[in-house]
Amino acid sequence: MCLGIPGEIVEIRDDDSQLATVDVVGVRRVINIGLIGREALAKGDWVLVHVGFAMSKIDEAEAAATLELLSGLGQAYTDELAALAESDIT
Amino acid sequence: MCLGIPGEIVEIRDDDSQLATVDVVGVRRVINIGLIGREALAKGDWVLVHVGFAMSKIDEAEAAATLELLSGLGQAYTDELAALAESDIT
Amino acid sequence: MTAERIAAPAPTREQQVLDRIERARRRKAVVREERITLAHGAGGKATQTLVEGLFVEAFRNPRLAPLDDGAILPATGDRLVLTTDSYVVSPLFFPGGDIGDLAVNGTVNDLAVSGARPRYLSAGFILEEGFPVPDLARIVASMAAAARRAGVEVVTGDTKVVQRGKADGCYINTAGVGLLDRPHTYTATAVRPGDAVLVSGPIGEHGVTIMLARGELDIEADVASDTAPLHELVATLLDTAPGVRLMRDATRGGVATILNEVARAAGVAVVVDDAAVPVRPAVNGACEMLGIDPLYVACEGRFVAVVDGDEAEAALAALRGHPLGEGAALIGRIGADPPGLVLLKTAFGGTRIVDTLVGDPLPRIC
Amino acid sequence: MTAERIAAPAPTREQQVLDRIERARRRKAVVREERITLAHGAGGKATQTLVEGLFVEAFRNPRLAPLDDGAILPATGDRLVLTTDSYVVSPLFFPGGDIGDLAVNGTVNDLAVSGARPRYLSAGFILEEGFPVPDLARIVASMAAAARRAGVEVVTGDTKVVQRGKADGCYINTAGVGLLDRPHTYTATAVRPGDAVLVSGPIGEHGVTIMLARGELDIEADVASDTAPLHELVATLLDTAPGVRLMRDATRGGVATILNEVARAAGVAVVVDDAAVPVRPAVNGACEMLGIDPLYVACEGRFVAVVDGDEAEAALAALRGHPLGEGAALIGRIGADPPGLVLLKTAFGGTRIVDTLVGDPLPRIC
Amino acid sequence: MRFVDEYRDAEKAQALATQIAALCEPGRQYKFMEVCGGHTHTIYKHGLEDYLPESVQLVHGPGCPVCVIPMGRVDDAIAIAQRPDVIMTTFGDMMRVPGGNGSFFDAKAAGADIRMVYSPLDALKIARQNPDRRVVFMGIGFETTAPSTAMTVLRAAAEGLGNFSVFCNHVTIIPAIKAILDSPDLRLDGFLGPGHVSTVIGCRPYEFIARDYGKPLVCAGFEPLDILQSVYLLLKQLADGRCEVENQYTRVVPWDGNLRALDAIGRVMRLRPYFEWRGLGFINDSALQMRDEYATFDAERIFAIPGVRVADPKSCQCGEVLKGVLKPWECKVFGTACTPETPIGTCMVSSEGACAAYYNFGRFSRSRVKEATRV
Amino acid sequence: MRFVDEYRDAEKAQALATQIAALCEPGRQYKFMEVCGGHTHTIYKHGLEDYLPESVQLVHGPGCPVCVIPMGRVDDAIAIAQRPDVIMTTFGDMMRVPGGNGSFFDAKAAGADIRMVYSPLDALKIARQNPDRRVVFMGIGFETTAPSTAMTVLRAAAEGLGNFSVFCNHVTIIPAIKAILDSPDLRLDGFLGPGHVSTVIGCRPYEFIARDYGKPLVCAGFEPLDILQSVYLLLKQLADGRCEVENQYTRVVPWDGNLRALDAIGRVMRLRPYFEWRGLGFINDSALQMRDEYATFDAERIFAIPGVRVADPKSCQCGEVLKGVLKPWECKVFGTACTPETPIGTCMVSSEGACAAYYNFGRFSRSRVKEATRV
Ligand code: SF4
Ligand code: SF4
Ligand SMILES: [Mg+2]
Ligand SMILES: [Mg+2]
Ligand SMILES: [Mg+2]
Ligand SMILES: [Mg+2]
Ligand SMILES: [Mg+2]
Ligand SMILES: [Mg+2]
Ligand SMILES: [Mg+2]
Ligand SMILES: [Mg+2]
Ligand SMILES: [Mg+2]
Ligand SMILES: [Mg+2]
Repeated sequence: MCLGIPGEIVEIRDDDSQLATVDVVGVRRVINIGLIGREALAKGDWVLVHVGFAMSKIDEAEAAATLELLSGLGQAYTDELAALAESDIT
Repeated sequence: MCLGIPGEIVEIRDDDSQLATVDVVGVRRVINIGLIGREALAKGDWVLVHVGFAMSKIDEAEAAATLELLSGLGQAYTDELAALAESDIT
Repeated sequence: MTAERIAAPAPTREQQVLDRIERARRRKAVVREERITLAHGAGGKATQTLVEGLFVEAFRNPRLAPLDDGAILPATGDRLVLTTDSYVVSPLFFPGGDIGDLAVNGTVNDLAVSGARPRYLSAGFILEEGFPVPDLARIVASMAAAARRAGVEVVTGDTKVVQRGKADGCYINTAGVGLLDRPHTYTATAVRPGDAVLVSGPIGEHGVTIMLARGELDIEADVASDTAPLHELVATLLDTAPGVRLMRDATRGGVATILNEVARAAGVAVVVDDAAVPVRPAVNGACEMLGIDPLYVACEGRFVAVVDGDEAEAALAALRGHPLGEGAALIGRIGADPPGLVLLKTAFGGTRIVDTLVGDPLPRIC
Repeated sequence: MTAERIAAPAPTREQQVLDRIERARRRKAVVREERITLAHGAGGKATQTLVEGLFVEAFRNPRLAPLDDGAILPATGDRLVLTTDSYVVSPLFFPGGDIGDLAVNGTVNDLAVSGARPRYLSAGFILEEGFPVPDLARIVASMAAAARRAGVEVVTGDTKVVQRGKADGCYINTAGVGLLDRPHTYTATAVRPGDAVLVSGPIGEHGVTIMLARGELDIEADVASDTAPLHELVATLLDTAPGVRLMRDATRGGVATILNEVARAAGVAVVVDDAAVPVRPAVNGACEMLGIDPLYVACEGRFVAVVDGDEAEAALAALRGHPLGEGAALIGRIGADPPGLVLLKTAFGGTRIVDTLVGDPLPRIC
Repeated sequence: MRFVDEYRDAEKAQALATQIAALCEPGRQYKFMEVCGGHTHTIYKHGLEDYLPESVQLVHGPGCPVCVIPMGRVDDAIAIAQRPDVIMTTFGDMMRVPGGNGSFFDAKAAGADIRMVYSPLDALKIARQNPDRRVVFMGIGFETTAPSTAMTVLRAAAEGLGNFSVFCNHVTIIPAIKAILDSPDLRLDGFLGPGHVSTVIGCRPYEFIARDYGKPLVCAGFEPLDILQSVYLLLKQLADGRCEVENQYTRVVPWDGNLRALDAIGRVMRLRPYFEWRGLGFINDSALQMRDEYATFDAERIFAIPGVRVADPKSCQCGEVLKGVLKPWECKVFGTACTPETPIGTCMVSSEGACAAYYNFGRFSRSRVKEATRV
Repeated sequence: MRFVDEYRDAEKAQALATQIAALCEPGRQYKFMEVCGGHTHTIYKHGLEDYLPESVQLVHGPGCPVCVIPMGRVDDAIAIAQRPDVIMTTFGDMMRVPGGNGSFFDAKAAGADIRMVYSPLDALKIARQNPDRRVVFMGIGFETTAPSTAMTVLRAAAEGLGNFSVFCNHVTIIPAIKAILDSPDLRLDGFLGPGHVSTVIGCRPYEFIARDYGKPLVCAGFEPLDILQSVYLLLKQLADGRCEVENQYTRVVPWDGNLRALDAIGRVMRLRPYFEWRGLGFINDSALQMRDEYATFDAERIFAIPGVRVADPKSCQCGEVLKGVLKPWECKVFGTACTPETPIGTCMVSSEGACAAYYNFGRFSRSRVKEATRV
């Protein structure tokens, strides 16, 4: 449930409206950042957007770590494939 | 000004609504007869209708008299024509 | 039994369910909704159901059936006529007809008065969200009946649904294609002094019917729309009177507007004899009551024809010999001067101009 | 000087005034009103002024000029295609186009994908009382420009005006007549297993543009409608690939709906490779944001073609050689089983069904 | 149609025409004013002038209620109509009348909710059906129409209908006739009296015209024979040296009028001290306004109206036409700048307006027509 | 798209699939419930099951906020929407959900003013633009969406916007999971936790699942690799003999959730003592209602709603599907009487509903597809 989409903060309003503009591959929308707080956000940050609100700040380090783990699994798989090829059971 | 059209009373409402139905060559409309009064009207009477109100009862005797007068003028004209023909001035 | 046959795996329970579903999906489309929703115009399943369950069903013909982007039509002869009209009449149903037969007859008539044999129609529906499906079914049925009567086929169509409050129930556009076999071109510039002006029947019945059917005027009268397909009547006329210059169906703006168009286009005077113009008593009564002139009131089953003066009587007889032309009349003549004007010899013996109207004829008090 | 000439009475002062008036009336019609009123649809002077001052002016061509009930068209060849669509787009003006060029291109495209040479259009306007005349002029100008670009003529038309609140500014119906010279009939039932599925360019741009242009979603993106006439691109394709089975312009319902129509009509499986479907990043971004699938989003300048598998590469090259087909792609193949279904090989490597949508794609939160 | 067709008989008209011609003194010009726009309409619609000798000229008077509404009042009405809570109702006749900034039709196109009614009672019905809206009826017309407005207000009051009101623009005919009689540039030989107004006010109010101004008046019906006969009666008075008020329209007009109707007017309305007439300027005691007792039904009091006087366009000569001083075609803008599509003056709007009637029905010269209709 | 495309990589998926297959004990069947409808959507949309061995089965849970709305609440919302003074606003997802007497779409077609919004803030904008109408926002969704509704109410209160209110149908995920765990007919090996709900509530609330019920839970993201990795993590726990709450979706979900969001919910809403869930019946403390302090923004108190409980249709087996007891196609009416065009149950409406997802995306058997996609 709850469609969420990552967007990059490209502008934060300078007033107390708690509004910011996010960019999703060139598509822009003004969203409310009140659930995170202006002070916790900067231009270039990525947030998860749901029904016009930023729900959480995307943790880029964690994202990279997850991907690395996945690549690791992939590496293991590739190694296995290589091992398989080498084993030459035919 | 003030388009008025003769219509025949074909029904008078039995209540105090002051409404009646008039017929103009088969075309019917409910009109208000409050400016004449229900008591002064009967089915078969003709009234002059203006903006949905009966403005006056049409006096059939007077209508006939006017027409007779016009026919009289016509007769005078016909007589004159006849006289002209008889005089044979050619 | 071969080994292969035995090897074919028995369908799983899931596959049995799926097969049952596919069978269900192949069943004839039936519109189950009571009202039109935006989904019916969105191009998806609801649209498909509406088209297959209602339109194709009613208009059934081989050219429509493929439901491709356009209908392919055999074209014999070397000239076509194309015409279009949108129908936005309110109310949609009225004494004598509904928007459905109007949308067929109106376009058939434009083809007919162009001298063409009406053959194919397109139908474009603009429906308002919430429009009752039974009303649509009734309209479509009467289109189909009118098409059969006129010998035309509805070969292609389109349906759009707009938000509630962005239409008035149902608007229909029909475009018509007719085949023009006759060598003549019937056009206003062919009209010349000495020609006769005929009308194919009593005028104003459609317009008065609609005005009264709206109910706002609280006037009741025994009138019904004259909507009818005129192609046969036109053919009868053309077969009899080769000197027909022009025909026009007397729709919006009525007979008066057509005569003005003729006078202007041909640079002639049109002289009409008011006493000769056929108007039914109830139409006359309603017009007197509302202060409007029947000459400007729309018909949907009458046309004006300008014919060679020498053929006027024969033309009139031909029209009167057809059930739809029983009330035809010779209503005037074409003169040279004053060019561009329509003159009316009043029943009273006077003369006046009959000009093009500025707007709709409005009920008036003065 | 003859006696007769001398005897001709000098015109009275009244007659001089009247002559001046007649001259004034013969002047070119100019629409002076700022807004459309009911009078513009009533068939009288205002209608006449609108037709002559705006429509005839913009669409100027000899077949339209007589303003008769129908337009007479020379018909060469022996098969025609007739198609119709109503255009009810909101907003009327949007990045990349407006309802005017849409109404021309859309109908031109239905003719083109039927294999016909688009030639003649009818135009039926339904205008809302109060509609700004400058907006109408702009729409008509862009229709005229689109017609010129597509090589078609608007030869007949109709204008209705409805009460304020009974339309959404301006609706347009166009019907189109095309001449079918090619011997083939392009229809869904011609599709068979082994055929290839092509799309002529990136999808969903029109639909996303309209959704965003409404302003309700507060989303901004650098997208523009793809509205364009496809007849040349289609001709290029047909000249190259005689094995074209079917073409469809991917309007309402998008590519997915067309593929389902094909699968159903031909009783085949359509297998699409998601990764091969061209979608511009901004369209993709907007679709992700709204939770909708670009496969269901309307295009107005793209078509789907099913061609003999052996001709797929040649067909693709032909499309890509034309400016409107630069983004063309081979997106799938026709299979035999499961019949009637569209399957998508996802970019992720999985498989799923792509079914016909029930209604409009709705923005969703979950 | 009974009481109509009999009075459209061409044969009788021919006979009357002969009698009329016989009554005309050779060399003398006669100029009669038909007060009422209804007469103007009949004259043109039936081509009645074809029956009159050149020496008898009919000039068109001020009796078209639409033609005399000043531009400022139209603007006021539109200002009320533009309020989102208001449904404005009026007769079809008013729809095209230009104010300083367009007509009702224009205002409607621009979004105002304006509806045509056939009767003020229809406006009442709309008020009942739309309890959440305020329904205003724009009352126009002379004494013929004022009673129906008054009856409608009485009915609304009896029903306690709080969302109905009247924007009262009813006018009275006598002060207008008097203004014309007092106008210095006038030469008239007599009047065709307004038949339908007279069903309400009777014939007595005209007596001062014969008595004080020495002009005969014949209260005339609206069919073409009525008018021809009335012309005949006027010529007869002149020939006989009489100067009286006569009633040609006896089948409909009682000499004393309609007391119930006068009473209805009197209960709901009272005279305005002054009122502006299009082209004629301000005339004292020439219009009606709502009585204080019916203030809650008076749109003029309920709504803030601009109430600004808008000067007639410079080129407009409606005043001269309304007074019968100019023939319509003598106005400088007639038929060129001022046409029924683009009316400058109100006389070009109503089908009873002298200019519209002439433009729509009479716009060709007599001699050419004789030619044309012979085909 | 960043943070999206990386997690849709087919090569990595293949590698994960191999690892997953390797973790499966031969002969053992695994059944994991994805709590969240978003996961269901991803699974079908990307054809994710093609990467799973036959022995791993994903069952669809109750986490589709649209699917769990009982019919009576839909009827209540429509009753409010049908008032002429009301503009009802809601997410597109709600439009087709059937109540006892049709859906929002049907009510709209029949005349109710119902508008789709992308954000509750858009409803607020509509309220500002229509001061004479009463604008109601139908709030649906789990803890992910409730904070945005709460923030919107706070904003409306700050602006003093008197014509805005919320028809609150927000639900809470934990009681629903507990209800499923307590259901006697269930056999599950673990849970994919709802990633986006967890951005708000964090991962701690799931600890009782591992602790008290002995089922592992992995809080999972919404891209296909997220789900595959989460399945891998679940299998790994089982293989390792662990039973924990793990967070796969660390890039988005903080272990402790979003305190500001929880605070916003707490200020505006409080737990309902009980609430009916479609198919699951009444569950205690499972939904949110407006606090007394915000009574003037509570549509339930402002408008009289029927509040009648409508029994699910007899043939509807949504409850079993929501509990993961039945596969969609095992419901007796699936695909015949119940289709996306004519949904009987709510699971057929939302694109996250298990039945709709299976019908729209998955309606063919695995073996035939292998054939088909080979062309
Ligand atoms: S032509 Fe126009 S401006 Fe002149 S008097 Fe007539 S209505 Fe008035
Ligand atoms: S098929 Fe329909 S009724 Fe059955 S479980 Fe699914 S949604 Fe519910
Ligand atoms: Mg198409
Ligand atoms: Mg036409
Ligand atoms: Mg027509
Ligand atoms: Mg179409
Ligand atoms: Mg026609
Ligand atoms: Mg089409
Ligand atoms: Mg099309
Ligand atoms: Mg037309
Ligand atoms: Mg005349
Ligand atoms: Mg799948």
